[in-house]
Amino acid sequence: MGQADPDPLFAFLCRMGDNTLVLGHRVSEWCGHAPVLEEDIALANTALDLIGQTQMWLGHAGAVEGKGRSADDLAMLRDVWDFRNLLLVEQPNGDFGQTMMRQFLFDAWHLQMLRALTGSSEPQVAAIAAKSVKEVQYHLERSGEMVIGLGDGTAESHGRMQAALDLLWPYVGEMFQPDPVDRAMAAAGIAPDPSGLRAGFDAHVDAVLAEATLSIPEGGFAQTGGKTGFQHSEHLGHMLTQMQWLQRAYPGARW
Amino acid sequence: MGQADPDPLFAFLCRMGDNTLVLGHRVSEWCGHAPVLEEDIALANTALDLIGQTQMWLGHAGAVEGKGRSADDLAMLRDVWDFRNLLLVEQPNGDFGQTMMRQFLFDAWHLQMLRALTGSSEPQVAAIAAKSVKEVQYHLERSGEMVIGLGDGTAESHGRMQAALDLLWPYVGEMFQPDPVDRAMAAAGIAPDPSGLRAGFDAHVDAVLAEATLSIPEGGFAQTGGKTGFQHSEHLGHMLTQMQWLQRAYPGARW
Amino acid sequence: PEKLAAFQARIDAGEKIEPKDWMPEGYRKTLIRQIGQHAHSEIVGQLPEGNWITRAPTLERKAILLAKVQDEAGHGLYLYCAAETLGVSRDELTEMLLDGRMKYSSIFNYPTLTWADMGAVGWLVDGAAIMNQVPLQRTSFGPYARAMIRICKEESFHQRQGYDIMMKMARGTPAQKAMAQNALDRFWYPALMMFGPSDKDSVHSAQSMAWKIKINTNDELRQKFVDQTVPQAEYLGLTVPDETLKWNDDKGGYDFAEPDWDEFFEVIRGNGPCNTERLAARNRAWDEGQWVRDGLLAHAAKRKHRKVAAE
Amino acid sequence: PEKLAAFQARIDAGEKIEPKDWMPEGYRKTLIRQIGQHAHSEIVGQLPEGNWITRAPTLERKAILLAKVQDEAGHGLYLYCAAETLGVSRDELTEMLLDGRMKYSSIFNYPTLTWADMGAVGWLVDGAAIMNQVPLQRTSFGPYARAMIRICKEESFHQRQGYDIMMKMARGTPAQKAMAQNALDRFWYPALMMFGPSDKDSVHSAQSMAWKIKINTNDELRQKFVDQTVPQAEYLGLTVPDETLKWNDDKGGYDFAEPDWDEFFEVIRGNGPCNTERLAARNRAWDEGQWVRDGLLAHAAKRKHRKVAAE
Repeated sequence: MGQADPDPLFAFLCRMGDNTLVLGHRVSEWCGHAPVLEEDIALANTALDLIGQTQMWLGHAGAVEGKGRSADDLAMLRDVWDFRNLLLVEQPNGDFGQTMMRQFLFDAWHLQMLRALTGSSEPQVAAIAAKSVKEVQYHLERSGEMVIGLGDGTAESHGRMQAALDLLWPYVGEMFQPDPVDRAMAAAGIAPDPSGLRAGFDAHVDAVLAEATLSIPEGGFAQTGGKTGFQHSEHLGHMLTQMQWLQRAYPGARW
Repeated sequence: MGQADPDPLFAFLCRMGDNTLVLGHRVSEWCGHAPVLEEDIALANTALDLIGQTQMWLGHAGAVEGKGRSADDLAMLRDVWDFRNLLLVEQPNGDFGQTMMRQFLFDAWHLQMLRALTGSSEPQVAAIAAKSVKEVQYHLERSGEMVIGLGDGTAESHGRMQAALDLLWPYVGEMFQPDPVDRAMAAAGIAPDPSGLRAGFDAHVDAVLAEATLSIPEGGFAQTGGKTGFQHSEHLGHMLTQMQWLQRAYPGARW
Repeated sequence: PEKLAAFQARIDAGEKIEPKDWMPEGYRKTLIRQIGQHAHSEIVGQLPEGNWITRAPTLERKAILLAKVQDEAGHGLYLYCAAETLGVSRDELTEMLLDGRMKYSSIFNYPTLTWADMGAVGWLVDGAAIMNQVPLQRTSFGPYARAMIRICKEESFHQRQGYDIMMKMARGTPAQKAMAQNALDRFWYPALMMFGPSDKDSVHSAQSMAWKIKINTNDELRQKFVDQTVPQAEYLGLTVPDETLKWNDDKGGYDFAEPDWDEFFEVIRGNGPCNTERLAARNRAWDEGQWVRDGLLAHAAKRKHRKVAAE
Repeated sequence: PEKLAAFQARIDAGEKIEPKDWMPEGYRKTLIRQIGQHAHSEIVGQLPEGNWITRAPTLERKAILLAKVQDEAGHGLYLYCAAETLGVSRDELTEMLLDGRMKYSSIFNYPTLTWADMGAVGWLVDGAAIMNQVPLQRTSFGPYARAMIRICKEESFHQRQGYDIMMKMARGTPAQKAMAQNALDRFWYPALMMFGPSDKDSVHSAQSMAWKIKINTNDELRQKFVDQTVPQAEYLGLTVPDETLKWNDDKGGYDFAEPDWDEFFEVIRGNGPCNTERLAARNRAWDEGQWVRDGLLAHAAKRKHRKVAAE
C-alpha cells in the first residue's frame, strides 16, 4: 500500500497502464458534450487509443505479476492507493481548454517516453511502445494544434488557456522525477531515467507554447505522489466510484 | 425488479425510507458549499433529520421483510430498480434555489403524509411518523421561508426560483397518484390514499408561492416511475455509485 | 407543373435526384426536415449511451461502447453534410435543434438505467432504426441514399453488439438476467413507437411515399420489427412485456399490443422522462463550446492574414 | 504607555480583556489574525471531511460525520463572532480568506483519500487541534476564551469518534487495517506541522505569550502530542512512520523526527496538494451564493418597507 513497490517492473508497467487508463477515462467523460462534433469524434479516438494501450500495459503487468490478474482486474479492482498514474492525468476535465492543455502536457511526455521504450531491453515493453508511439505522435500533433489555436485565438480563449497552463504546470515536474522504481528500470535497460526526457519535452513544449503566446508560470514547485502512489488527489477516488461500479457491485459476473 | 411488489407494506416502507435516504443524500452533497455559513448548518440539520428517519423507515422495512436485512443493507446494497423513492428527490441539486424548491415541494407533501400516518393502524408506522412530524414541520417552515425570500427577492433570485419551479413541477404529480401499493395500504388503514393529500398540499403550496410571487406552470403532466420503481431518472444510478461505494468495494467489512 | 411531372417521372424511373438538380420546394423542405431530424437523433442519441461509458464493466466493453457512440457522431456528420447539399447549414440545423424547432427521435428521451440498457438500446433501438433505414438506402435523394448505405452497415454491426451484451446478461448471473428482463420491459414499447403512429394517423405519408423519401408504411415496418425481434427475445429466454402477443398464422406474423400513443405524443410534446435533460445537455455543450469555436476561428483568421502578409 | 502597563498588569493578574476595554492596537491585530485564521480553518476544514460524506459506509457513520462537519461550521460561526467584537466583520474576514490575504491551517491542504482518513483526521488532526486549543481556554481575551471552552468540548468528542473509526478499521479486515496504516502514514507529519515551526524559528511568539494569546511554545505542544499519540497508535496496532521514534527516559518523552519544514513552508506558500482546490471551492461557494444573499437581503428590505408602510 503506497510506498513499497517490491517488484519494480510490475510497478513500472502499472504506471504506464494507469496513466493511459485514467486519462482515457477522463477523456471519455467528454463523450457527447464536446464543443464541436468533430471534437467529439477526435476525443473518442484519443480515448480509444488510450484504452487500447491500457489493455496492453496492464495485461503485461498482470502477466509479470504472475498472480493471474487480468488487465480488467487491475483496472477495476484496485483502490486508490494501488494506482500509479501521474497526478496530472487524474485532474478533472475542467473546460475544453483545460482538457486540451492536460492532454498536450501528457502527450509531450508520453511521446518522449514511448520513443525511449521502443529500445527497451524487455521485448514486450518495446513491442507495446512500438505499437503506441504512432498513436501518441498523432495525439501530440492534435493537442499541440489545439493549444496553439486556442492560445493564439481570442482574448477569452487565450485567457482560459493561460489559466489552464497555470493550473496544470505544477503537475509537470512529477513526470521527470526519478525514484527507486525508475532507477531499477534504468539499470536494467528496461526504461529510461525520466530526468533524461526533460530536455526533449522542454524543447517541444516551449516551442508550442511560444507559438500559442502562452507563458510558463514562475516557480518550479512540483506536486508529487501519484506515480509512487503515496498521495493521489481526491479526484481519483471519485473517478473510481464510477469506473469500478459494476465490477464492485456484481463481483464475479461476466460482461 | 420493478413492477411487482409482492408485499405492499414492505414496498410502502421502502418508499418512505428511500425518499428520506435519497433526499438526505442530496442535501448532504451541499456540505461545505452553501451560500452562507448559517445555511451550511441548516442544510446539515435537514440532512441529519432525514438520515435519522431513513434509519427508522428502512429498519422497520427490513423487520417487516423478515429476511434479516438491516437499514444499511437496504440503503447500500440495492441497485436502482429496487429503489422506491419519488423522482423528485433524486433530481440533482442544481443551484441553491433549485435545492430549496425541491425541498419545499417535498416537505409540503411529506408533512401531509406524516400527519396522516400518525393515525396509522400499524403502531410502528404511527410511532415513526409521530417522531418525524415535528422535524418535518420545521423543514417546511424553513424551506417555505426560503422560497418566499428568494422568490420575492431580486429580479435574479425571482427568475431562478421560477425556473426551479418550472423544472420541478412535473415531479409533483407522482406524489399523489395512487397505485396498488397505496390502495392496499389505504384498505388496511396503514396509510392514506395519497390522492387525498392533494388538497392540503395545494392550499399550503399555493399560498407560499403566491407570497413568493411565483406561478405554477401550465399543463398538468406528471412524470412517474420513481415510487413504483419502474423507471427512475439517470441521476439515481450516479448517486448510488458514490453512496454505496464502500459497501460494494469491501463487502462484509464492518465500519 | 411540367417540371414537376418530369421530376416525378425521374423518381418513378428510379433515378437519383442530386443537389444541383431542380426539385420542388416541398421535396426540399421535407428532406431537410427528415434528414435534419435523423442527424439530430444521432447527436442526441449519443447521450443515453454516453451515460454508461464511464461505468462500462470492462476495458473492452468500454472501448466497444465508445466506438459505437463515436460512430453515431460520425453518422450525424454525414447526415448534416447530406442536409447541407439542400442549402441549409449545420449551424442553422443545430440552432433549430437547440431551441426546440426541430425534433429528434423520441426514443432518446428515455433513460438508460442499467448496463443491460446498453444491450437493449443496441438490440431494440438500433434494430428498429435499421428497419427504418434499410429501405432508405433506396431513397430518391442521392446524398441521403448514399449516407444511409454507409450508416446501415455500421448500425447492423451495432445491433449485433447490442444483442451480444443482452446474450451475456441473459446467460449471466440471476441479477444480470433480471437486469436484462428489466431493460426489455422498459424499452419494448418505446422501440415500437420509433416507427411512428399508425399510418392512418400519420401526416405527410402519401406525398413522401410518392417522392420515395418514405418507402414503407409505419405499420409494415413495425410488424416486421416485431416478427424479427420476438424470436430473438425467446432465444435469450426473455419475456416480451405484452400478454397479448401471439403468433397469427393467417397473416404470417405476430399480433401484438399497440404502444401507449398518448405517452408517445407527450414525449413529442417535450414531456418524456429525459427531454429537458437531453436538450439541456446539448445546449450546455454548445454554449460552453462557444469560446472554443470562436478561438479557433480567430486563430485561423490570424494565420491566414499572416500568410497573406508574408506573400 | 501607562495604559499599556495597566493593560499588561490586568493580563498578568489573570483578568479577562473584554471588547469594550481599551487594548493596544497590536493586541487587537494579533487577535484578529489569530481568531480569523482559526475561524477560516474551521470553514475550510469542512472540505476534506465533507469529501467523504457522500461515501460514508453506513447511515450511522454518515450521520456522525455530517454532525461533525456541521459542528465545524458552528465553530467557525462562534469564532467569527468573537472576531467581530474586535471590530472586523465576518464578510471582511471572508474576503481576506478568499483572496488569500488570510491563511487557514495548513493541514486542510492535504487530501482525504480513504475512509480511514476520516478516522485519522479525527484522531490526529482534532487531537493536535485540541492540544493547541485547551490552553487557549485561558487566553486573555474574554470572547475568545469562552468560544474555546465551547469548542474544546466538542472537539474532544470528535477526537474520540475519530479514534473509534480507526479502531474499527485497525481491527477490521486486512484491507481496512491497511487503509488505517496508510492514513497514519500520510497524516502523521502534517499533524506534527500543525503546531508550527520550532519556537526558535517562530515570529510573534514572545509578545503573544506575554499577552496570553499564546500559552505554550510550539515545541512543548508538539512533544505533548507525540507523547499522547504514540501509545494510542500502539494500542491500535499501527506503526508511526518514524524510524527514529524512541522513548527517552531522561526527558520522560519520546524522541521523534521533525517533519519536513520545507514542505510546510511550501504548503503555506500555496503549494500544498489541495491549496488551489480548497480556495477554489470556497470561492465558488461564495460567488455562486451571491444571488442568494442578495435575494434574501432584498426580500428583508421589502418586508421592512411594507411593515413601515402598513403602520
